[in-house]
Order: sequence, then C-alpha cells, then structure tokens
Amino acid sequence: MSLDRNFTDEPAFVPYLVAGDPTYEESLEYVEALARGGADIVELGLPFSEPIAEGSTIQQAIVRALDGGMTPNRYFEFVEDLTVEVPLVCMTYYNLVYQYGPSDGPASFVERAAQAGIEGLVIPDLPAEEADQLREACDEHGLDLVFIVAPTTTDERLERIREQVSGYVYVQARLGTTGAREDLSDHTAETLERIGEWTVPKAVGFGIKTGEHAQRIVDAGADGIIVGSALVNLVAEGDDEDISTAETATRIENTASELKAGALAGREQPPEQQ
Amino acid sequence: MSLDRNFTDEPAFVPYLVAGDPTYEESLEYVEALARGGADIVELGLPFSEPIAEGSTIQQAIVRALDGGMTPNRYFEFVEDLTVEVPLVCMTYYNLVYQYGPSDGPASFVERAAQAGIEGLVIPDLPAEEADQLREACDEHGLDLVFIVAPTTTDERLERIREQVSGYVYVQARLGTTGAREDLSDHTAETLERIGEWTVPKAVGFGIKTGEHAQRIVDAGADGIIVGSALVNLVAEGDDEDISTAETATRIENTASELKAGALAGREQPPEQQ
Amino acid sequence: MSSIGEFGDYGGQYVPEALMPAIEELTDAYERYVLHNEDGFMDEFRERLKDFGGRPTPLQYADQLSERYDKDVYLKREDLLHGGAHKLNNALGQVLLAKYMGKERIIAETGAGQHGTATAMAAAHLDMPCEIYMGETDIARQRPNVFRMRLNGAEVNPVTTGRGTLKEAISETMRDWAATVERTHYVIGSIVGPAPFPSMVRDFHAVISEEARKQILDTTGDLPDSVMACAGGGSNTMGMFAEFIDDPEVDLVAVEAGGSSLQVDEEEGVAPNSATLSTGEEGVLHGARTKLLQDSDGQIMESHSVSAGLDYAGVGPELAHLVDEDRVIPANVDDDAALEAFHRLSQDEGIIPALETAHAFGYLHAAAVGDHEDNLGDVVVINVSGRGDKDLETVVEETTARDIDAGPEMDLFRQVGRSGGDSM
Amino acid sequence: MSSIGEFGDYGGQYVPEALMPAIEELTDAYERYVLHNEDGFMDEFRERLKDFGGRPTPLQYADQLSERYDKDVYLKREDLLHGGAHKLNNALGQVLLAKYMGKERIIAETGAGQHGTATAMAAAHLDMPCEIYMGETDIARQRPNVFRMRLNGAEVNPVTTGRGTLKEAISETMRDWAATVERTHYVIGSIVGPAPFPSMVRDFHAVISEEARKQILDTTGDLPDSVMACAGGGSNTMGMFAEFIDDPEVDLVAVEAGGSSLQVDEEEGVAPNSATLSTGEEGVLHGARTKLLQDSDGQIMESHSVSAGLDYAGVGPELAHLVDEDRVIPANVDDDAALEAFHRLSQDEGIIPALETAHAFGYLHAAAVGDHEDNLGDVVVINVSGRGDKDLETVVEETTARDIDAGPEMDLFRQVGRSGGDSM
Ligand SMILES: Cc1ncc(COP(=O)(O)O)c(C=O)c1O
Ligand SMILES: Cc1ncc(COP(=O)(O)O)c(C=O)c1O
Repeated sequence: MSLDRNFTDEPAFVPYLVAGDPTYEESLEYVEALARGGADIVELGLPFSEPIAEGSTIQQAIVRALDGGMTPNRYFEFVEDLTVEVPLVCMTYYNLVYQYGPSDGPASFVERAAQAGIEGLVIPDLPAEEADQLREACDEHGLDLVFIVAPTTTDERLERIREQVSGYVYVQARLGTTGAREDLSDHTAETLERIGEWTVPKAVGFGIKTGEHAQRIVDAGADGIIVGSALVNLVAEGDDEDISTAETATRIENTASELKAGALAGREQPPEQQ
Repeated sequence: MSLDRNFTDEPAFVPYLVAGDPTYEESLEYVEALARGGADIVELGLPFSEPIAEGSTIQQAIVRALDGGMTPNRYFEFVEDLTVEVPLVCMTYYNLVYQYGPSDGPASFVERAAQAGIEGLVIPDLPAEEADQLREACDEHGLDLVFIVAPTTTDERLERIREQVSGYVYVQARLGTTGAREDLSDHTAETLERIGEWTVPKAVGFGIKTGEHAQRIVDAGADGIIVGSALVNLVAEGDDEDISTAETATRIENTASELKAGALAGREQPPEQQ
Repeated sequence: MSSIGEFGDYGGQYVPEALMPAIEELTDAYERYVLHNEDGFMDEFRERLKDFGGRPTPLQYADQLSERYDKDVYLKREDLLHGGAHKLNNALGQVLLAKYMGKERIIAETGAGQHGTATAMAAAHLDMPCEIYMGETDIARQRPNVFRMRLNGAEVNPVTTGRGTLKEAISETMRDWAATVERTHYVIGSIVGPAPFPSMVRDFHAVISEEARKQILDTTGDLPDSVMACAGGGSNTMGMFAEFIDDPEVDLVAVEAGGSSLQVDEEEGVAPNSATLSTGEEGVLHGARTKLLQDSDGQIMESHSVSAGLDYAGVGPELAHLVDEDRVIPANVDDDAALEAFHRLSQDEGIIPALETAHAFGYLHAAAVGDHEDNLGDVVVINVSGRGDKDLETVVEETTARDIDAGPEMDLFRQVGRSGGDSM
Repeated sequence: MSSIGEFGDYGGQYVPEALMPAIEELTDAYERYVLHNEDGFMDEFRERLKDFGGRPTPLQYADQLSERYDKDVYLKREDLLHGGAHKLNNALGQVLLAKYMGKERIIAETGAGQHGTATAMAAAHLDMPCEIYMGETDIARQRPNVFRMRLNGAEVNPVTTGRGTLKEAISETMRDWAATVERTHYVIGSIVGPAPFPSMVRDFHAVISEEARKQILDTTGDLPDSVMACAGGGSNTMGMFAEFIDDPEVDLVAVEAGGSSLQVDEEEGVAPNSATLSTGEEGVLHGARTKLLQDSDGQIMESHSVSAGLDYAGVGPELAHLVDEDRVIPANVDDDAALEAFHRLSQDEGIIPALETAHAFGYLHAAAVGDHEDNLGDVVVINVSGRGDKDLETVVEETTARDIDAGPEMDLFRQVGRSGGDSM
C-alpha cells in the first residue's frame, strides 16, 4: 500500500510540522489539528541539528523541538502516540537515519519507523545517487521513499530520480530553502510539465502560504500541495505570544482547511487572475 | 683670552643651567645665584627641541624653557641681561648654530654669541670631524670650542679632538646621557690619565651631584667639575612645588657652594674612603 | 552508489537536489579545467599564485627549534602567502574556476576569517562580487579579519544560529547557494563538503607539498622522517601531505584541537574539542560522509577550540580515510599547549603563527620532549599554515586568563592599546 | 670635513662623542661585511632573507588599476615579506651584522611599529635580546604591532616626551645607545641617522630594486617609465630606486605625506604634514645633515600624517640630495587622498596596503587622472612597501570620521568587534 493512494480522488493537501515543536504535548495537538483540517498526508519533521535545506522558520522550529528534548526514539514514540488516521511521512536528514542503531546503515531506522507506523521518508540531503541502501531498506519494510525534484534538476537526473522515487514526488516550486513567500515562482508549471508522464503523484511545495496559492498550484497541474512554513509560523506565534494550545490548534486547523479548500478549488476552476 | 684662565689657581666649578628655565626672569636669578655660589664658568644651555644627549632632567628643563618662549635671539638678550662676571659658555645643538641667520652655516651664530659676551661653545652633537666650519668661526671671533671626551673615545679620536679643542676639555665621566647619579664611574681616572699630558684643562661632568663627588673627581686629577642635573633639579623642584624664586635661588647658591667646596677639598686632601 | 569523490567509506554528495546540478557542473569543470588544464586554467592559476600570492613559499630551517629539540625542524612558510595563510591557494583556485565557469557571484563561509579574507582578496583581484557568511562568535573573536573582508569589498553576513561558529556558517552558506545556485559559486574553505570539493580543494593546496618535497630534497638530499600540519577541515593538512602520501617512509601527522578536554558532554551536545579524527564517528555532514563529532543519535555536537579555524565538528573525508588506513597519524593538542607553542614559536623563531598552526608546534614539543611514543624522527617538516595577526587579541586575552607561562607581560599595552582603540 | 657618508651637502655624523667610536666600529663592519662580504656575511644575509623573509617578492601586474588608469601598473610586493613590510630587509641585515660584530643587545625605535616588529622578529630569529622605543601616540594607534613586538619577546619602552611619535622615539633610542653603546647595536629603521646608516640601510633594501629591475625587464623587455614609492625616512624609497638611479630614462617619484595641509603653523611649531622633501630646509637632526621640517630658528617641528610610518620631520640625506640633483621627483598626497587610495587598492586588487604605501597609490591616481603635469608614462612600477593589517582600526576610524567615499560601511562590525574586544 503506497502513499499514492491518497492522491487518487482529489488534490492532496500535505502539511508539514516539526515533531515536538514547541513541546511534545502541544505538537501532538497540532498534528491532530492538521488531520481535522483535512490533511491527506502529514510530513512530520524529525529535527536534525544542521538542517541545511531549511529556511529560518523551520530552522527555528527545529531548535525549539531539539530544546524540548526531541530525539529519534522520542519521535517514534510521538508517532505511536498520535491517534490520527492520516498517513505519516518522516522528513529528516540522512545522518539521523544513518546513525540509528543497532545495525550500521539506514536499516534499523527504517525498521523502527515502519513499526511506529511511518509510511514514507523524505531526506532532503540524500540525492538519488546516494540512496541505494535506504531504498533497499524502505522496500524491505514497505515504506515509500519520496524524492525532491528541483527547478534546476536536469533531464538526466530526472531519470535517476524517477527510478528511485515512490509514494509521491516532491516538486520544489522554486530555488532556495523552505519558507512561506508572497511570490510564487514560474518554475512550477514548467517542472510539472517535464515530469508530466510520471505515474507517481506530484506534490508541489516550497513557499505555499495561502489557499489562493494552493489553488493556483493545483490549477497548474499539481496532484497535491505541500505546506510547511505557513503552518510552522502558527506554532511559532503560539509559542511567542503565549496563545493557548487550543487556540493555536484551532488556527492550524483553520489554515489547513483554507489550504485544502484552495487545492480543491484549483482542480474545479481556474482562479480569477492568472 | 681663553677660558683656561679660570682653571689656573684652583679646581674650577662649572655649573650648567638651561637659559629661560622655567622663565626668563627666574632663570636670570638662578644664573646669578650660581655666580654667587662660586661658579668659575657657567655653561648656559640654549634649548633645542631634540636634545639627544640629555637625560630626562635636562630634557624637561629644555621643554620648560621652550614653553617659556626661549629662542636663540632671546638667549642672546638673556646673556646680555646677565650682570655676572663669570665667563659664559653656550651649550646647544648644532642645528640651532647652523640655522642662525643671516649667513649660511655657523658664522652668524658665533658672531652674535661673541657680541653678547659668550666666551665658548659646547655642541654635544658635533664631533671633531664635523667641526671645521665652526672651529673657524670661533677662531675668528675669539671663542673657545669645547669638546667632550667620552670613556669610549679611542686614542685615534683623542688626537683629533686634541687638535680642535680649546678652553677646556669636557671629560664625560661615564656612558649615558646627562643626569645626577649616586654611583660614579671608574672611567674618570682612566680617561684623565689618557689625556694627562694635554695642556688644556680637564673638566669632568656627567653625574656629579654632591660635594663629595666633586671632591673625589678632583682628587682623581680633574681640573674642574661640571654639574648640570643636580642644579637643574633644584629649578624643577622650585617650579613644581611653588617655592619662591628667592628661595630656589638660595638653594642653588648653597648647592653651588657645596660643590665648589668639594672641588677645593679634592685638591687639598684625598677623601676618606677611596 | 556513485564513486565520484569516494575515499574508502567516506566522501559522497549529500546535498539537496537543487544543488546537485551545480555539483555536477562543478565536477565537470573540475575535471576539465583543473585535471586537464583546459584553456590553460592551471597555468593561469599557477601564474596568479606566484605573482599575486607570492609562491613559492620558503622552506625554512628553524635554528632555535632545531637546537631545542635536537632535530632538524623545517618550516613550510605558508604564513607568507598573501593574506597570511595557505587559504589563498584554494580561494584563488575556486574564484578563478568560477570565472571560467561563467559564474557571477561568489559566496563562502568562514570560521577564523582566514578563508573569508582569502576569498574576499581573490574575488577583489578577479573582480567578482563576494559575500561571506561568518558566525557571530567568530566575528567577535576575529575582528581584524572581518575588517579585512569588508575592506576588500566583500559583504559579511553574520550568522546567529547555534553557537555562531563555522558549522553554522557552512549551513547558512549552503542555504544561500540553494537559492542562488545558477549564478553563484560557493567557495568551500576546506577539503570538506560534497564531491568534488574535497578533491578539488586538495588539488589547489597540493602546491604546498609539491614545493616542500622538492625543497627538502634539494636541501637535505633526503625525505623527512615526519611531516606535520594542524587539521581543522584539513586543507592545509592535505595540501602538506598530498605529495608525500606515496612515500611510505614519511610519517604524516595531523594535529587537531584537543580544546579543553577530549571528554564529551552528551547532555549538552558539546564536545570541548575539535578532535574529530581521534574521537569522531562516521556520519554525514555538509554534503559528505566523514568522521564527525556527534552524539549517539547522530546530532552534530558543538565543537570547541581556542582557535576559531579548527573549531569544526567535521573533517575532510579523505583525511578520515587516510587515518583509517593508518597512513595519517591523528594527534591532538589542547588549548593551553597550543598557546604555549604559540609563544614559543614567536619568541624563538620570530614567527607569530596562527593559533591553528600553533597546534602543530604544540605536538612537535610534546613529541620531542617525550610525551608521546612517536618522537617524529630526526627531520621534521611542519606546515606554518598561517600567521597570527588575526589572533593577537585572543592570545593576549587567553594567555592572561589562563596564566600561560610562556606569554610575555601584556598589561601595560592592553591598557594603552585599549584607550587608543576607544578613541574610535 | 669627513667624506664618509656624504651625499652632496647632506649626510655626515652628528652624534655625541660617546657614540663616535661605535659609529666608527660600525663603519668598519659595514665596509668589511656588507661591502666586501667578509666571512660570507652577505651570503648568509641573502639566504636568510630568502628562507626566513620570503624573498624574492613578486612583481605583480595590477589588472584592475592598469585598466582603470590605462597604464601598465606593476606592483612590487614587499607587503609579502615576513612581518608585512619591506622593513625586514634592513632589520635582518642589521641584527645579523650586530651578531657578526659581537654585540649582545639590540635596540631600535619605531613609528608605525613596522620597523619595531621587523627588528623584534629578526632579533628573535637570531636569538638577540631586543628593546624597542615607541612613542605613546604611536603605541595607541598601532596596537597590533605593539602586541607583535611583545610576542616576539621584545621589550617595548613607551616614549612620553613631545607628541610621542617617531622623532621622540629616535631621540630616546639615541640616549639609550649613548649609555650602552659598547654591547648594544642600534638598528636604525630608515635611511636616516649618522653615516654609515643611510648607506647601509639603503644597501640592505637595494634588493628590492635589484629584483624589480630584473623582473620588469624579464616581463616587458624594457625599463619602466616611472618608479614610485612612498617616503617617510625613505628606506623603501631608496630600496626601490637604488638600481634605477643610473637609468636616466626612468622617473623616480618619492611620495611623502601631505597630511592635512602643506601650510605650517610656526607659532605652534607644527607642520600638519611630513612633506620634508617638498617643503623642508637643510638642517641637522638625528645625526645627519638633511632636509628637515623646522622653524626659522632651527627648532624641529612636530610633523603630522594619518600614517604613523611617514610621520617624521626628517628624511634620508641621500634622498634629499637626489631631489636637489633633480634625479628624484618629490611629491605628496594628503591624508584623505591616501585613505581613498587605500580603499581603492583594497577593493580593486585585493591587496590591503599599509597607510604609508597608500600614499604612493594616491599619487598614481592623481597623476593618472590628470591632477599633475607628469602623468608617469605608460609603465609604472610601484613599491607596495607594506600591508595594512596594522592600520585596520585607524582606517575604520578615519574613514568614518572623514566620510571618505571609497570606504565600505563598517558600523555593524565596529560594534560587534568592539563588544568582542571588550570581553578582553
Ligand atoms: C592558518 C590556518 N590554519 C589552519 C586552518 C584550518 O583549516 P584546514 O584544516 O582546512 O587547513 C585555518 C582555518 O581557518 C587557518 O586559518
Ligand atoms: C609599510 C611602510 N612603508 C613605508 C614606511 C616609511 O618608511 P621608509 O620611508 O623608511 O620606507 C613605513 C614605516 O614604518 C612602513 O611601515
């Protein structure tokens, strides 16, 4: 059973939060809020100390989660503590996957992830070339291995990624690190076209902030949208401004709903000005 | 008429002060005090901005005199204003001699000095090798040109100096710059011996502070003693501690008397412990 | 699995997909220009290293140290290179390569500021806009280098994440690169990062050992018994070792920062040292598999050293491999011993070394006075990787604070200097 | 009148008698060791200059300046010499000579601190105790150099007389020498002082033009149109000119500090410049007849320059003579123009020059953009007498205070740096 099942009927909404941000308990609430808000898959970040692909919003979330005591083992407990139905994808960096014991290499991590109920992995610092071992372990334990396709990815590399990818392909909307932006790059449509005939669903991420963004992206041909920083911002605000957990959870749920609605709208009709 | 006339009867006492230290008027008083105290010749410093041969005591005196407005022309007026009988020797650095107008070279300075009543010159930064021009001018105007003999002076150099010197020879008691010291170098006797057969009188300076020093130096064979810093110190104290000019003049006169007495004692009998 | 830039178990290319095309483009350029001297690239590089950089640098016999240790100690004087450290070899090579590749903008990270200043100088020399990322902690402790980068026209971007040292600066520079990769070249400052950087940076620095090997043969007629260099990322180290690797009779010693202790504080995630080769474990950081200072989960630890340029939790993959292969001997020297060695070299030889460099001399001392089994043999070549001008304030401060015997009294001049400085 | 060390009307030996024997001894040693290479002195000197000092220094084609001025501008890179300035040529020569002469102790004066650091380095290298006299004002504005001297094991004696700059430091060192002359050698830092210093210091620095003349001939096949150097005392200047003196087709330009104005304040005894060659009058200072900044009585004036190393009221007698003979063209550049030139060279060429050196580039600029009649011709060689690390704080401060256009924004880093520094 692959994650692609969640893209079949309607455009999928794939939100991201960092597990344990800002605390274990609050973070549980927020993930459940995502589910209530209509998430089709949740990308759940396992924080790594050197998140080289993240912009400052997610970097700070990672610092909060690490300060709150999040570790790989706590992360798996966290996943087990979640009561949501929606499939979970673990997003982290390769060193944490690689170090997880007892065996050398990524196998132990994948085994434990599968056992906790994780259905896929996204490892931003692991290009297709270096992924054979992890691919093998994922296959063995029935996990999808999601890869990112960037605006700069060459045709040759697309082929390599196509061979490795499963579950869905993460289409990076623009260059740079993660982070909510006002502008949306033109690269999206182009990239979607270049991988048009891939059978794996195409989820677009990096910089999607509003329902209207979501609508436009889906309209451009995406099978789903990935939203991280816009949601992480709500967690940060909740933490900074001493907003109650319940209130923040509500905000997260509402934003999730708006984004999901935007995605759905994208499939039905073109947005006004495009 | 040469300065050596002042060394004939008894050991000569040759005190030094900076003209215009700390003010023109006070300085006049102090020079007169020296005369009253028994000076046989007075070395009167014309202050130069870079007195490389002086220790800090005389350096500071020079700064005070310069700050008080002393210049070569004022200096000559100063000499003219003095009412003392004792012969005066001008001690300064060569640049002031050299620059004095209107003519190029040292002639104008010597002419003006002679006119003011100066009877000799000591130029510490003018070795015998560079002194031909000045020697000539001095001869023309009847001034003595005093040279310094140092503990390091070689036999060869002694000959060169002997050819140039007149009035008296300034025997530098020890290496270093001017300044009153507790210890007295052994070099004095040695140097005096080396120039024993010179006909010009031998005055020893550098570091003589007390009557007892003076006595020992004369006992070692000196024809005279030169004392600078010990007297300049009294001027400095007078200035620093707001002692009245009259009182400082008295102190200068007393110290001068003590030094003169020491010198006389040196000729008469050996000091106790030597 | 790709075999580009693999050193045994180490190396590889662990970077975001967005950067992979640039890495491939760079690999291609490296092969063409550097390895095959296409368009005379290497000729121009060598020419500029000579005229602008001041190569060759001398191999100097150290009279006083040789006498002190009863050995023949030779100093490879990279401190005389323009900018004051070996760093220019690499910076000039990469900026020139970026130019050949048609890039329009240079970015770089810096720890001690030496790589940043070298890059800023090279960029000014070759007329390329340049931005440098530097941790806040390092900015504070290497102020003269910050001024120098600015004076050379580079932007200096303070990095405030983490402890504000080299590790964070590298991460931040990678972020910039990910956003601007098409027109920007990232000049990595050591033999770290994804392939082809470790090989390329080594090749640019190999001129050090090319010269030194020839110089020592010309001087003594023989190879040395040991060759030593300090190691942060390991670029001066590999530069110094490269041409001796195939001389098995020559011991190669890489001296890392022992910091205040080799003990690790797992709780705080802090290693009070940067002794990666001696104490690190295999992992993946900043684009490569290599030895790392990490906790049991794989989180990277904050490293520590009195010397900003050694203060890094990783190390070049090739060096890690050579240590595993027993070709390179890993060693380390603590902060105090490095400071002592700093003063010893300054006073004995009239050469004020970088604090990084001082670590190599600290080990020379320890080995020569018998603190280690290895006594390094009779003829030792040490790489003086840089000069200490950038470290003056740190050394004065740390020498006083730690009461290092060898240091001269400085109080008078700290005062005078301070009041002079305050008039700014 | 003695003819030793006479340069036309200039030169001579105006020192206290106590020093004359030492001067004679030195003259003898100079003739034997330096002029006749007795005991292989010059061979050892050249060898140490090479291995310890880093000679030869390159002659670099300046790409950006050449383009900017539509001339071929070549840089003689004395900034790459160990210690960061030409000064080591002389310091090493004299300390080595002192050793050959059996002296046991070295003293020296310093203005910018470059001669002091060079002497301290040479003394450490040759294992000689060393004391440096430095004016208080200069100590405050050249703090890094004070640290460096101390680190090299030298004593630094602050001089508090006068305005506390080079002139006072020289006088004070002469006083020390007068007291200790038998076992002490005084390493004068420029081509000033009594004979044989001006000739000897020139000879030690002549290696600059020996190399440069050969290098430019090798590169272009021809002699340059102009050769330029800044001039304080004039040692880098004469070093750069020496081998070109007999090439009448080569213009030699000595650029002094114009300070804030060429106008003199006789009342205060202050010349707000150090333009001795352009505005000075013949006189006697520090052992030699030469051009001086003095008032009509012959009192020496306080000079001024933003650059401590040019801030001197005298100049080498040989240079004064060559100006009178019309062989050397005297020029000057004011503080602001020197600061601008400092930034231009830093940003255009990636070379941060000493503030002294920047004066030469200030004149290059003025001449090239047509501010002077002489446009220096098509091929210009400039001596980069030193690097600017010692001047960073001064430059940051003065650039901000004077609002020099060419300077980069520094406020952020002045803050960060300052707080870093304050933690000392
Ligand atoms: C002088 C010097 N030596 C050594 C190093 C360490 O770097 P690497 O190990 O790459 O040579 C640095 C880094 O800044 C440095 O400045
Ligand atoms: C770099 C540099 N250039 C020039 C000078 C001026 O000295 P000189 O005129 O003797 O070369 C100095 C003096 O300190 C200096 O440091």
